[in-house]
Amino acid sequence: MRDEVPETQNEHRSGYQVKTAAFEGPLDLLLSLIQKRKLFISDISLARVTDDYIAHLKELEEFPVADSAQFILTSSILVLIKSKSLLPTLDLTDEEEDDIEELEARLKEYQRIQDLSGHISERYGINTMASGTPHLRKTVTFSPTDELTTDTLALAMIAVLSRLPKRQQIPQTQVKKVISLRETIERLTERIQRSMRGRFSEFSGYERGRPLSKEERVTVVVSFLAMLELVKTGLVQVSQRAHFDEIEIEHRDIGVPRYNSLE
Amino acid sequence: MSLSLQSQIESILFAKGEAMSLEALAEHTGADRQALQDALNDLEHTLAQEGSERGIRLVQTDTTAELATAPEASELIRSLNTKELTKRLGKAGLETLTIVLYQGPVSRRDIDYIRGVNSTSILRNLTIRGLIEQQESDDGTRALVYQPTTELLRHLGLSRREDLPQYNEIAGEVEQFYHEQNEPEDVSGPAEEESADVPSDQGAGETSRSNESTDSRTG
Amino acid sequence: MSLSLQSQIESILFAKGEAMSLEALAEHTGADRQALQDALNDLEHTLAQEGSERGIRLVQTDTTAELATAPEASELIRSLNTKELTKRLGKAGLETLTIVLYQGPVSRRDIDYIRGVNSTSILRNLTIRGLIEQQESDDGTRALVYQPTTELLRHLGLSRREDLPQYNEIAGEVEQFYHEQNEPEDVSGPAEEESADVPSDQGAGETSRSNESTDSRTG
Repeated sequence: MRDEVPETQNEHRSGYQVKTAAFEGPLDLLLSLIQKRKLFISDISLARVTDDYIAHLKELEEFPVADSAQFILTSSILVLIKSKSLLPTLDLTDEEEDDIEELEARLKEYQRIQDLSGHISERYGINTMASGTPHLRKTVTFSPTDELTTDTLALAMIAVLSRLPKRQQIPQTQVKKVISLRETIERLTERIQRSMRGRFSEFSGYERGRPLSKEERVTVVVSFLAMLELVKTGLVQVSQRAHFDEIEIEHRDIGVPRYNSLE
Repeated sequence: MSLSLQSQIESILFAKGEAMSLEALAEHTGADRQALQDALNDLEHTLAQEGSERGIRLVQTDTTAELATAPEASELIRSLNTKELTKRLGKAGLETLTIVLYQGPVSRRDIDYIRGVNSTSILRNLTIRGLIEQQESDDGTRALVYQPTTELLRHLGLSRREDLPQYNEIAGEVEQFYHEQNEPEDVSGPAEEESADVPSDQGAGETSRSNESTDSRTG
Repeated sequence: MSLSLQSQIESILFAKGEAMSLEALAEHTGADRQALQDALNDLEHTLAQEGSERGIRLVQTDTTAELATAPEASELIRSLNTKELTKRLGKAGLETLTIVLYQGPVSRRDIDYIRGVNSTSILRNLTIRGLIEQQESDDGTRALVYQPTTELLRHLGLSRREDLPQYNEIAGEVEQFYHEQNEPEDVSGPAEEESADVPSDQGAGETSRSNESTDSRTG
């Protein structure tokens, strides 16, 4: 296995830019990031595009919230993959392994659909077969049925109304609170700058061994993302004595080691 | 494209659905009159070949040609006609009719949009049954809109449609639906290139989400 | 009357001038489903026979059939200017149609799962355009599934979706993909519950709208 990390960083330095085109969703975005680098779908390529993906995540505030939740959820799996690539000895639970496998499988399936869609776009509207014309009776004859009563019709109208698409009612504020990466980074930066030292558990709410709710899990993941982001920008340095031990975060001035310092 | 001339003629007559002058046929196929006449005769024979008669036939006059159902099928077509007029309207038919009643005059586009499905075929059937009728909108757009027929209103015992049950509430709810759909932030999420299908939206055109590339990395 | 069953079908479909359900065809011809399907296949072959291709063709889905002009005649028909132009598809529409064509009948849930986003609005849009339709699954679950329509096939110039490139090779593998997934993730967020969404269904049925919470599968 090649060492992916330095290359990723080089691309950062060269100002690798990610376009926020109209991505259909997290799978679409991920796939296009992988294809842009001419990679195959694998845990390795996923680890390599994680940073680009996260760059997008920061713009999520401008996305419709319903989708941004999906983007965030996918990012949490990416972080697992990335963490594993940085810390090869990291033990993942069976459930986490499954999530990673599933993401890969979904991406492959999605890629196949995109490939197949080439056949459709190639043909659609090209050799169109025209429909015919009705040749049945053309003279109008008033032909009611016994279904025609005002009550039946009113019921039918109520059925129509009940099916009108409703605006999506998502508890927006709640979702946003949980997932705002930018906010978390700001909170972190401020806190670390104030104390010069911090613990991961203090701002993420993460405690080893305590089962997390889904919401908490997202918070932890976003905090972890935020921490990686700060490491990457050289603002902090992190250390961990042993696996699963508390992660200590330290403010620093000059950037020396980066991701590697996690270990 | 490698269709024989007789098959080209068949395509054209099928799509047109009515009698066409030989002149127009010659023009569309680019064939001269003699070749055209030969091809028409060939087509007529192909369709009526003894032992393998087809369900459609070519009907020719000196100046026109037309496709029609085979005479042997006339019984079948008659019963099809009767069925179309007497079969139950069913849920889809009733719903479409009721939208025309409560919302008419209303365009097919609006009906489709409210129901979430394509209503072309149902509207055709309701029209043949004399329950609704198509006319030009009088709002100056000359768009085609559907109205309930006076026979239908009479049959339902309504002197005006405001007498329909819950007329005001229902009309109000549909209004609100339109209103909501036309606000910028709608239910559609990022699938905006399809927005050309919103009824009141006149421009087709692709909506491009133009979040420009942002180098979001701090530092 | 001595028309063969395939010619009777041809007559009926020609007269109808739009897609007809196999159910209605069986009813009008009095043929049982197997005989009907055989006759439809015969008709398809008769019309598309190599060397003597006809100007019209049969287009079939699992549940409907329609006559249409031959794909080879599309240029010619375009010059007639009688038929509306095909509207463009956006990316979301293209992906969704691909899934429905290669994998339909397929539920919204499965489409959401493959695309990774909520497809409610694009599905509604494609349904309104008449390119896909929703129906109850015939596997006994009465789940709502999406199917391609003959209209979609006509736009693609195909008599049946099995004629799509790679169709057969894909069909088998897909089954496998779904079966590997124990529990498809619901990316839909609070959207309509499927069970109420069949407009063409004749049964009344209460509309239940339950807000499913987004199933967050964090790592």
